[in-house]
Amino acid sequence: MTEALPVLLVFVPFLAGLGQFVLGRAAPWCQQFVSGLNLILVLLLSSAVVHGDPVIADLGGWGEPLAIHLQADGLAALMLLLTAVLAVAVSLYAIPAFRDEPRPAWRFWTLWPLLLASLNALFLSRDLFNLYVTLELVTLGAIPLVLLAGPNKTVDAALRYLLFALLGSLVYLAGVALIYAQAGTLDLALLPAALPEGTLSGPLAAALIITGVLIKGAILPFHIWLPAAHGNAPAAVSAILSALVVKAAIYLLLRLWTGPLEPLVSNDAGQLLGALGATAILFGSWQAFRQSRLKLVVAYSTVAQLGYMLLFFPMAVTAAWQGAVYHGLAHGIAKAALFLAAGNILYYLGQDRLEALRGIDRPLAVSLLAFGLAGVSIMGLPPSGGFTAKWLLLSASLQTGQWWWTTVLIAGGLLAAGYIFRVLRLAFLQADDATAPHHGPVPGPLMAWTATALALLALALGLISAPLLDLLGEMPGGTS
Amino acid sequence: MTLLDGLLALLLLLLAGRCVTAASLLQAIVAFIVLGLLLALSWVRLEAPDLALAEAAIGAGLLGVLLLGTWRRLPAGSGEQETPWPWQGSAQAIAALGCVALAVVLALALHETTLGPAAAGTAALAQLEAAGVDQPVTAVLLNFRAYDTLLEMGVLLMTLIGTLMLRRPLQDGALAAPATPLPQSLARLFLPPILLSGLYLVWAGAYSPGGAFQGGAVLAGAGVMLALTGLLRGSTRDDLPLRCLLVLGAALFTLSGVLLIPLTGHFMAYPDDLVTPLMVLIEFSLAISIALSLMMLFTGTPGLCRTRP
Amino acid sequence: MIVLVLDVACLVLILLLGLGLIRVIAGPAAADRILAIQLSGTTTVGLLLLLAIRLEQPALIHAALVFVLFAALLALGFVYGTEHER
Amino acid sequence: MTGFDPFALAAAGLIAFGLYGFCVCGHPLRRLLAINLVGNGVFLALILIARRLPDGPDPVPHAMVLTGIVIAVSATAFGLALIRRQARPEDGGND
Amino acid sequence: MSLTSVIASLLIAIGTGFYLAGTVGLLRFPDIHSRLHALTKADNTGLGFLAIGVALLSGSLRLAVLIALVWLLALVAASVACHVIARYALDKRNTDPGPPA
Repeated sequence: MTEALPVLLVFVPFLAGLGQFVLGRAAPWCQQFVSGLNLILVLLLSSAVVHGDPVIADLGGWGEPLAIHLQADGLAALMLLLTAVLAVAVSLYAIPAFRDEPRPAWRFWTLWPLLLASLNALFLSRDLFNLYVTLELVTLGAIPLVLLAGPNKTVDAALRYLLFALLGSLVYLAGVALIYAQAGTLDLALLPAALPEGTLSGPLAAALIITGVLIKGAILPFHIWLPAAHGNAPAAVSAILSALVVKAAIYLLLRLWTGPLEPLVSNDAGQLLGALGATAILFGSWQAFRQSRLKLVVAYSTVAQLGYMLLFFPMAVTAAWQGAVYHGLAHGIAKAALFLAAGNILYYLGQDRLEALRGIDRPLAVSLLAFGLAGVSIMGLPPSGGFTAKWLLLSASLQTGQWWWTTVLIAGGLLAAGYIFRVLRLAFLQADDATAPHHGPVPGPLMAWTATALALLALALGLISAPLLDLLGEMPGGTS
Repeated sequence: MTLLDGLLALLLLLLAGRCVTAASLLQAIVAFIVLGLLLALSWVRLEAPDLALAEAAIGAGLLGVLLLGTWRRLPAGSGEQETPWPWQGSAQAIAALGCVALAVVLALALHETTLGPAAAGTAALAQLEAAGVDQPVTAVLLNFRAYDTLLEMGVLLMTLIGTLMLRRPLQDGALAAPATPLPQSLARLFLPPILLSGLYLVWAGAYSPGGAFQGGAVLAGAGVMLALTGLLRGSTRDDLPLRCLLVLGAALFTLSGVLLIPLTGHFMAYPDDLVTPLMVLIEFSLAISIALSLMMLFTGTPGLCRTRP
Repeated sequence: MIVLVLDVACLVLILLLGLGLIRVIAGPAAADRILAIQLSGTTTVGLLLLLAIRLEQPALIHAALVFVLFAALLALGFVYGTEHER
Repeated sequence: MTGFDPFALAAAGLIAFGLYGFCVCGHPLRRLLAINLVGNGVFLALILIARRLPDGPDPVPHAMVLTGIVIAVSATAFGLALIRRQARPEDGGND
Repeated sequence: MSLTSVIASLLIAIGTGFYLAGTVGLLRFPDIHSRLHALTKADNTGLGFLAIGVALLSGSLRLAVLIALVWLLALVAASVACHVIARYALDKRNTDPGPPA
């Protein structure tokens, strides 16, 4: 029975997307059903994973070197859980958000289940080439979603996103080709044993794969496509993109680094990735602090927060592993809450320039609450999930004697506090009557409370970390 | 023949360099198209006639038509080699150096890996009997690694939706029908043989080079020919049958994979006595969806209709 | 003997392909470049026919058929574009 | 192996030229072409890799290439639609 | 060496010769319309001779028919292509860079 779960997780939303496409008009309720079912399936899968071995499905039954396998281990289950929770929230949020626009709504309700299926497929895949296909699926599902905010406004961002994403996946594919040339298989589980040592193509393949994933994941030198795309998309889409789509690339990096690439990469490469992450944290936070539009603040915050997950690579101990993954979870939920709250503000104001935020504390009290609570997790204050994640990373840095990452963690937290409080301060300022602009409708309770629920969940993640870390388990192949 | 290979490789490199450095955009596009032709020839030399077919039809053919069509709609003079930024000279030099280094390392790596194990490939060839088709590539695509192909159909559908979102309102009467009747009448004349050869390629995929993608691309080419000569045009009305055909391949593929689980115990596994008819059915439905998707990626409209004479 | 003839013919054709590239590069008009594509297409078709015999892969004749179709489409696509969008 | 396979050089060269083009070209259509060059280089490399089996070419890389071509072309077609839209944004039609 | 292969070799040689003439013409002729003229030489005649030679060597009727189909289709395709290119060149008389506005 449990073998069917991974298959269902991919194909229930996939078929739902196809059905929605054929239907030709928006049917939001169908998606609520699908995301609910998805959550139930993921919970079943997680309970199966936590009680025993990974759940594996052999597609086509052709056996090991040839067939594609779907596999759910602790890491995959956690990412699936994150996806499922966010899918429920975002699907609910999108009902009112897309209510007034019939045609974009149809596209959203078609693309979103397809993207959900793609994300599930990516987290479940155990095959290097299949991962390439799912990476493409995820980005090519995400880019049309960005366009939903209006093609004229978003075409530049979408084009830049597409160019980088395509380049990234082809660089990744080049690495995959070299790996196949050496190992003769694409199965992640067989690769570590099948890769010969001491070749030139091994490290080259690893470098190509890592570079490709970094481009897809918008890590610092390749981050330039991210703010425009995430900052201009509709709020529900921005939440998906920041919380899940870029994270999928980092997830892949974690998975490959601790799996097939482990014999190929050196400690220096880990330090390099850590340095990239640290630079991303400082640079992204600083940029977030300097932006004048709310959604760009949140988007640059994503650039920064992705950096924390890279701090795993130089340390590579179980505490760092748990910290990085937990940071992915906490950031995913908190960032989705931030984007949904920002979307509410944009919905009300019709724009998101920071000066315009004055005096919105009264009509948008709930959304601002969500923004503030999610901000707590982004800053890494207790008792939030962000705090737990940073605490784990901190202890890993002390454990490995690499104290310099501690300073980065602290500086990143302070900068995050800076840009979150900058927004909140403006929002609670009194509006001067002269500047009171034309306001749109106050977002409905569904829009306000989904954001708040996510923010509360981000806080609660700090309190319920034990079962989740239990599900994740030790670092694969790790000694400590 | 080694000399032939060497010449082909040399020409490939020349054209690639030209494509990157050409002064005008059209030159770059033309270099790219000719590169596609030569690439297809190289693949013939490298024992990959299926892929040569695919590259000729999709990579050089359809993509070339799309590139030229896009070029025509760009404002005059766009895409010229831009005036360099002040720092660009040194940046270019650094990029060039980096890429040369990468090329050397890549070539060495590729050279090094010319001998090695290929467990998956050996397994694929060994199990070919059970796959229901005789052509190894088709067997991998539709059976051994059918999941990849299915997800690829998802990619096709999502890019199609994205392309349709970028559509501008159609202007009636803006159709620039060819000024001469020759292309139209010849297109009418040659539609049946092209359609036939497309269908033949789909059918032949089971035992010789060809398959859903190549055949679908030829069928799409026939459609593009009709659109280019003005016999067929895009319309704003998207209708249910068309949408059904667009998802036909993916839907049939998924459903047959799911519904047969009770019989086989595995997702996307096919029982022995059904495998060949199923493969053919899936191949044809995939080809229809692929042909329509590629065609609509070309017209960029949600619907198609015949032009009234 | 016949293999030699085929090989030499293939070599000559590929050299001619290379020569035709001069027109691709030199232009001068856009139509010249498209003409060069046409010539490359026809040469490739000839090469494919020769290779089909030389490598004993009759399937290459299908490939030649596909090439013919798309070479014509390229010319049509260049001249007419997808005009009806705008 | 006696000498270098010329196609190995060509594959490496295509990838390198493509990356170079992506770095130095500003126009999105040129970047798209450069990306397709990288793709073609990778596909050529995969086909070279497929030739190692003694009995006939390895079908797995061939299937990978076919999948890759279709993905690359559909993504490129989408990119071209974006470029057309970007070049003439004033035509309205926000749907 | 049989008579068929001698004839086939001869035909292939002639076909290649026409290709050579066509390519040289494309390179040397002064204007677009005379270049078109050169191109049709290669297209129709060169490919024709080559096709007959290859068909002789193929030794099977099915393949010979297929090769004939290729040649016929190539004839039509080339004439359509050259026709529209010639009209285009007449209409626009445009020089290289920049697509027509």
